[in-house]
Amino acid sequence: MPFISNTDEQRKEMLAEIGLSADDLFMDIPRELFCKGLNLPEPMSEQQVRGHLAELAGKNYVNLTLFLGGGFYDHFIPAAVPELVGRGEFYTAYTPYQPECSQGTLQAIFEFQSMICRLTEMEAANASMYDGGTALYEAMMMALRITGRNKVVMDDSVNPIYRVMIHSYTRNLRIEMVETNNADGLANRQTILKALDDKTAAVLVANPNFFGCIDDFTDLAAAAHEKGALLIVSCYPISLGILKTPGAMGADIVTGEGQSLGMPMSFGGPYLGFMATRKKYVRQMPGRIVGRTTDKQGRCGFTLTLQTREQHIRREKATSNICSNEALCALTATVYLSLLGKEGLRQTAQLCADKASYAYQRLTAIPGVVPHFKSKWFFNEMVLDVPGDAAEVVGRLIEKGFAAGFPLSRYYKGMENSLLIAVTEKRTKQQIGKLAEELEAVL
Amino acid sequence: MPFISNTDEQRKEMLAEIGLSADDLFMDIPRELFCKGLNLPEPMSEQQVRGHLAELAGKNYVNLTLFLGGGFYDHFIPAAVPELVGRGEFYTAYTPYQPECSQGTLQAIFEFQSMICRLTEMEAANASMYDGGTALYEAMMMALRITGRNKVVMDDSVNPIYRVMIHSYTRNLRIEMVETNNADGLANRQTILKALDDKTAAVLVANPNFFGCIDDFTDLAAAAHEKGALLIVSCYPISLGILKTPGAMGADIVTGEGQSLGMPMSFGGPYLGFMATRKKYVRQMPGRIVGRTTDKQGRCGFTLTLQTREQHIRREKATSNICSNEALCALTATVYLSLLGKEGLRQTAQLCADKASYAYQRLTAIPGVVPHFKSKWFFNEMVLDVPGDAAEVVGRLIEKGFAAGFPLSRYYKGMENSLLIAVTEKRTKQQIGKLAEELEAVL
Amino acid sequence: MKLVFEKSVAGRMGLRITKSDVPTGIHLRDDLLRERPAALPELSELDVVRHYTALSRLNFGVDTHFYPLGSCTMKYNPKVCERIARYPGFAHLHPLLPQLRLGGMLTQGALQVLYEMDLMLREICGMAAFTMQPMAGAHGELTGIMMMAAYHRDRGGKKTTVLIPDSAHGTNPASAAIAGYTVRTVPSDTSGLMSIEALGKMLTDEVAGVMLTCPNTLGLFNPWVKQICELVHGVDGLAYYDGANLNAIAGRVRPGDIGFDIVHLNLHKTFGTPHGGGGPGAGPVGVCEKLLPYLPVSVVVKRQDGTFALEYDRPKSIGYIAPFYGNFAVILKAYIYILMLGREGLERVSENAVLNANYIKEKLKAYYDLPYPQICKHECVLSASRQAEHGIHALDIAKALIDMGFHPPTMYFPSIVKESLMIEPTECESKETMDAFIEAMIEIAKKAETDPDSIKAAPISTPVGRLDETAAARNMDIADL
Amino acid sequence: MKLVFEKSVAGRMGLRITKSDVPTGIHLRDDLLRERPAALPELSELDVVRHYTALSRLNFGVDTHFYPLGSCTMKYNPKVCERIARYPGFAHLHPLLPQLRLGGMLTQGALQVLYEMDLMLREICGMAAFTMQPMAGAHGELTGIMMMAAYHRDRGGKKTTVLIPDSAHGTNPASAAIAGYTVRTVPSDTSGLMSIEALGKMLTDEVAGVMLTCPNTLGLFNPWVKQICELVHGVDGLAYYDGANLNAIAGRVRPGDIGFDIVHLNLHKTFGTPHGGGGPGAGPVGVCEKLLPYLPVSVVVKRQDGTFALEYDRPKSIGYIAPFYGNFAVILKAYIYILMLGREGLERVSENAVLNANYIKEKLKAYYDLPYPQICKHECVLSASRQAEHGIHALDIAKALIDMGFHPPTMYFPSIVKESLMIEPTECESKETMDAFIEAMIEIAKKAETDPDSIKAAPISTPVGRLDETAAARNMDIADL
Ligand SMILES: Cc1ncc(COP(=O)(O)O)c(C=O)c1O
Ligand SMILES: Cc1ncc(COP(=O)(O)O)c(C=O)c1O
Repeated sequence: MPFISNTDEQRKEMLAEIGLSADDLFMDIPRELFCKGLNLPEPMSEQQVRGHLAELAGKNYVNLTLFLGGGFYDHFIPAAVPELVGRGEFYTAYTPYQPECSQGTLQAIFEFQSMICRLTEMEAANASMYDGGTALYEAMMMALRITGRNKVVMDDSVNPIYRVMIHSYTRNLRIEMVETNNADGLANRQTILKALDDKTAAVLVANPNFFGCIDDFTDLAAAAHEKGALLIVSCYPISLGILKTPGAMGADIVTGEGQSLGMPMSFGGPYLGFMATRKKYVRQMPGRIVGRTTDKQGRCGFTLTLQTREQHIRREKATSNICSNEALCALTATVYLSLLGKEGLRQTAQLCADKASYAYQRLTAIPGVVPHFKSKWFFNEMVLDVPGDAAEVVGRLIEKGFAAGFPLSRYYKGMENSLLIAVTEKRTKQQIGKLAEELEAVL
Repeated sequence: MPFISNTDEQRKEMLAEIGLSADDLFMDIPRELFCKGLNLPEPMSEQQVRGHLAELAGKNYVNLTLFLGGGFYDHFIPAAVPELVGRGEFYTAYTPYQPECSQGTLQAIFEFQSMICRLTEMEAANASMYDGGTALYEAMMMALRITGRNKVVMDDSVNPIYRVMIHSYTRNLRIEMVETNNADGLANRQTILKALDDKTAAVLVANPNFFGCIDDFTDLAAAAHEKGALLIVSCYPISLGILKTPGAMGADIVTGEGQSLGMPMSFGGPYLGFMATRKKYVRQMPGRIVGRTTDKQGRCGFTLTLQTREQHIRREKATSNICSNEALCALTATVYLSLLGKEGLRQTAQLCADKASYAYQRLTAIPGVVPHFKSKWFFNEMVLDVPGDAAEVVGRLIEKGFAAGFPLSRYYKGMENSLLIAVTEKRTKQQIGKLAEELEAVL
Repeated sequence: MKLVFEKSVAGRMGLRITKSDVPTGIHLRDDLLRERPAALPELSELDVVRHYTALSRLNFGVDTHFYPLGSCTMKYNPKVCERIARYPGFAHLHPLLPQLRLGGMLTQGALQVLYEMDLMLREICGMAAFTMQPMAGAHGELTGIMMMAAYHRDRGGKKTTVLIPDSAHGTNPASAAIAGYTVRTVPSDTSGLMSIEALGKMLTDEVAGVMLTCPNTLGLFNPWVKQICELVHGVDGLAYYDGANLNAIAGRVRPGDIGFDIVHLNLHKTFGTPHGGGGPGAGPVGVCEKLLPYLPVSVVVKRQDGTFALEYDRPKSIGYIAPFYGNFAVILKAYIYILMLGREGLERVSENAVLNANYIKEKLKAYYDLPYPQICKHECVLSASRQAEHGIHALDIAKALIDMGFHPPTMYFPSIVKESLMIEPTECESKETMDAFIEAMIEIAKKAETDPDSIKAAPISTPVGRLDETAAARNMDIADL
Repeated sequence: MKLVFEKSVAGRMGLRITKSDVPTGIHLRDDLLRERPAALPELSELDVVRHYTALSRLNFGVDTHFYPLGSCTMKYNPKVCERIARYPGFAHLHPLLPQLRLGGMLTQGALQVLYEMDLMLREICGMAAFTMQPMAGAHGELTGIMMMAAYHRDRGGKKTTVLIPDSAHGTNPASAAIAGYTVRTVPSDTSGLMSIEALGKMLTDEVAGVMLTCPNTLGLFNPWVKQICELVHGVDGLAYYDGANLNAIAGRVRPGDIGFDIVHLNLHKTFGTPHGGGGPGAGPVGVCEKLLPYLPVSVVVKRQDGTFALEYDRPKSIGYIAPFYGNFAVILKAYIYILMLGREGLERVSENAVLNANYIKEKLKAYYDLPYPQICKHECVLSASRQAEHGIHALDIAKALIDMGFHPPTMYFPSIVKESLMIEPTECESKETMDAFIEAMIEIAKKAETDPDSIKAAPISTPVGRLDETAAARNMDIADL
């Protein structure tokens, strides 16, 4: 067996030494519970699995030019990122319960927490959540605990995938969920303020929102706080290279999907949820937290801290049930952000915005293609209406080698003609031009 | 600049601290020697070079089914090999001049030397040569030094690429080169023994030879030794999983190409030359040698040794001019051999032989396709004659997706119909069958 | 070691960003922009490579050390799995592609992996179907409990409580609680198993289900497990199987055959995917026939024409619990792992995992208290209470092990054993490695009597010694701003 | 650490070999088979991974330490180059493909890399053409001298001698000698440069050529280099440029413009490819117009139709010196490196390399003897002779540096400087790193007077201390059999 070290010889020796037979090992299990052996394929050699999986990989169309986003983006990943994250010492370790022999993981997580705070301009962050959706859900639960209230107001400009997840998770909880309809692509102030009352625990919004539109929630933060509610903002970390931060807007909890920070799209995961908040709320925050402290000799070191919030100590009273999270993805983001650095992230964000606005100009120049919303302030994603069924149009462009965008009819009724188009720094002027030509051709 | 750490700020500081201006740095160079600036492309970003090189890689046809060998083979490489060799501590180090901080490289080379000895059943090996060809050339030079003679006998069943290399290298040296014509695919005893006299320094042969034929040189070793000459055998390491070793045959120097031990074909390099010999000849051996010794506390450690043979000490009197060799490739071979191990290498060699003989049966069953040589003893490569120009036939099969073999007319006149066909453990029964069908079809 | 921020030098750059090929600097409204760029470090690529390479070298991992962390199944992670997960055909696949018109045809390879993984896990666990979406074990628990709730809701029953043994992992009660259930704890009996009488008494009509880990966190297999499932079914409750310890019985006993209705697995434990310093993992959940309608959407199905598709129209589904199809790359690695083991492989896995655990248990029982002396499964739990009499606690033993080149076992869990040391060698480790570990443990036991101070001083070989955890909690220095 | 053989356990296997799908066990004549299988280790994949991971951690490398090894130009090796070299489109390309009928069309991407690399190196060095085949610097030297010989042979001249300065690297005389030439050594003058009078005297008609390293191994640029080339040409000799030190003048001065006829480069030095613990490298050789006919075969050419092809029919060629086209993967990495630097990049490289070397030189000259105080180029050579008076030699300083976390400089080379320490920081290193190194060097210089024994005892932080080299040479324990 490839992944079993002991030889038959050694097994015999060991059994002899402890005076057992192979059958004894399982004698504590009632006979009738044994199965008759599994119907699984014959073991494959490494050579065979590589052949088999190369064949399956070949059945996935990864050569389409992607203008597909929806919260998950095709950003450039520097080669040094996987090289470093791929070091065995990182990925074959587990949760750093033993700090003295886990300083590598611990310091990296501490740096991650710090970078998330610096990106969002918040005071505290945790070691990671599963993804952007569960992070937003956990933020909502956290707000319920903090406020002791049970009403939540969420605008439908928040990623619909996250919204349906939250609906699933809250199905058995006595939570009053008010979902407001966006106002021309932006969080709907009118309806939100109407719903916001002193039973409200939190207001959930996103920036840039699912439509790519940019907003400033300073007003909502003030309004929420006035009612004793919290403002929760879900954000797209790359955009924070240039955009006003949730911290600056007065948000109380900030979450987001970190996939864009160096993780491949990998058909949906593993990704990276992150969460940041104000220091005063840390004890209500879910997930691992790494703190800086010292040893007896005064040497600075890092360790898991505030564990009394967690399931392994508080059990049913824990702030969350999360245990394994996305540590390696957090490391990936940390290395990615270190490589790009202050200026690199700013330039990358600017490039995304520039290329998106170029795409906007090229595409809206096509007869019949018009922006769906009035607000012309978007980051790197936009909603354009096309003549006819958007899903149809996308289908036709796939044959031309383009994943031209995401048809919104799936999540928003009345938007059958609307296409959500994302542009990252990887897209070239030429690709954008080609998309415009092909789109015009298929209309 | 991506690979320059200092900022303009720091450059200014440093210049100030040492009281120089930027121009001063090059004031020792006469003005007229400066060029007017180079005509090179604009710097590319990592994103751009990856795009550019992916495009170039796409212009190489790597999806042909390979029956192409000629001394360079398409063997399976376990994933763990590049993962381990790719650790920065290995590949960003240099020659282990400082043993205390280079024990990783040094022990690995010592293990490599040991494995080469165990494979070939010789007593001593060096740390590596550039490739199989220069290794054979260096072995010949070594024999000249040992015997103080200047005549060499080489059979033309030795890889013709190596033979032409040796001719180039010896062009300015007063060496009498006798090249014998193989006898029906094997080293030509008759002509070799005729040429072998007491002016002869060495006899050069190969096993398996370029035609894939297997031989036993015990007789030639005896004959050579009788005349005070050395027997030099070039070999294919994978074949030593099952074949009689040069050591057992009485060879004095053994060389070979180590590419098959875990190195990709990479369009010709880097590859791995290896050399082994008898203990008594070690001081005449070229290249680095690692030895085992102890420190003052009696701890065992490894260090470069017998350096008085080498250019950095002996200069023009050195046994060779080699300095940088193929250390990382030697490490690759060491990891590869450790993973396959005793049984894995045996099985792999057996598989190669089995699949080759299966191919032999399938292909010679085709009307008009006949073995070129009588000897039916070959390892994983064979010479078959086809009706018509072999080069032509190969051309036609390329269109069918097969690199069906190497036409021998390029190096052997009178072999216009001959094809050298190699089969490794990676080839499947189905691929071999398909080749047979396609070959029959194009004839 | 210095923080990455402390190594930053103003103006330094690690990556050249591609020059823009479009009109640049489009102007977004100033009030929508951040005032100053994010205070990220400014480093060269060399700086970054040295920093994180150096950090990696401060870690113990399976690739460098024996890592018998109980309940975590720290197997060797095959390199081939890492390699294949990087294939562009998988890594560059956008998850929304299959949701485009005809998009399913663009991702047949990935869908086949998910579909076949489901089939293989069904076979291994004896369940009717699996969802691959949960992103860790605890997430799987939550998903399972949500299905439990949906099932009961559907049948109009008003179930309020979930029963969990005191030896259970903390995620079990936490998961049941956040799903909206009241958690009641079932005590263990003297043999370390969940007390059947106690359970009997607690099994009322409010009980929605029981969460069981079998073998439990003491590494003990409960011979009454079938009867327990029947008891639970008796009150119309569901039996939940925490599969984190499946490695002990893989290929031999199937939770579904025993009578469990819901099973979650930890692919990062039983199926050899990397633990990543604390994830990412994957926690697929399997259910019995009657729970099929409640599986999360989407579900991968195979059409008559042999192609694969995603099914969303499932009215009784609990809905989305992940953005897409789970941690695909992790599932992919586990899929490869299972293919390489095959049927016989899985049986060898459990045989060797159990043999290794019993070997360590028997070799150490003379030196450490062994509260439950019977045959154990994949892990054994020792107690340092004998050493505690000399002031040497489980924690001290753990730290001493670090200096001797071993990652410590799990400490102080399960809490029903005082001074517990939970040792899980896994099938991957060799007799030589375990013998070295056993020797170290024996030496520590002796030192505990002869030279306790040296143990109290440990670790001394690490970049830092024991850290002041109370100060950490008090100071809350959790970010460098 | 234990040898891999000592970890072997009979019967253990690390890799499952694919079951044969053809009739197996074909029988080769017994006397053609080996008696017993090769005594290779028997290990699991985990064993192998732990063993070589552990070994790697015993090394200092550029990724882990400052590595100012003089004359070796230990630059940072960009990760992107490693990644691209693994692209299947390059790694899986069989070198014989282009030699098949129409095979050239199957490898256009690879041929383009070789062709464009030739063009770029021509531009950088001012030569007429390059061959990419030499597999290291010394191999390039040999190739260059072989062309020198072919040239003279062609012109019927009977040239017997090659002149080489005493400061030259050992490979120069060794290469000239094995090419069949008599080597005569030209002394350096008091300024550390090759003495022009001495050269003048030695320049007779037998002189085939002169091999020069410029800047030389003292890091000094010879202002008379142009005149030297003229002198050599005066006796109908050829001027050979050892380009191992090109990093000092890259993008500013071109050997070809100076008058050199033959140039070899070390891609693993000037062009950032990894040193691999002692190779593989690449040593392309450039020649002037009149030497073009002698280039090794094959030569990559561009056809009118824009496609690339290999040319073999070159009657005056020295023939094959490598099996194929050189160390392709290494050339590929250097090609990427040059593309990423571009024109301005190369100039910045030499500027920073020279600045860094002079910075270290100036900062240390108060503490160490500096035999040649003038401006240096990419490296500076200090002498420990002052410390030697206290019994602290270059070797001792090197070992002390190891304990302080720095790879030592090159020691005792060039030999014309007593107790030499040859320091080459390269442009990649930052002021912070160099300041730390300078501090360490100063501390050592002080300790040499105050506490020499502590330095004599170094290194103490390494897995082994100073090794008994004489015993090593005496015992010749060079293989574990
Ligand atoms: C018994 C048991 N159940 C559940 C879990 C939770 O799994 P995860 O950490 O993947 O959420 C663990 C993890 O240690 C466990 O040991
Ligand atoms: C000046 C000089 N010339 C030639 C060489 C030989 O280069 P290689 O080691 O690649 O053969 C070196 C290597 O250190 C060198 O420093």
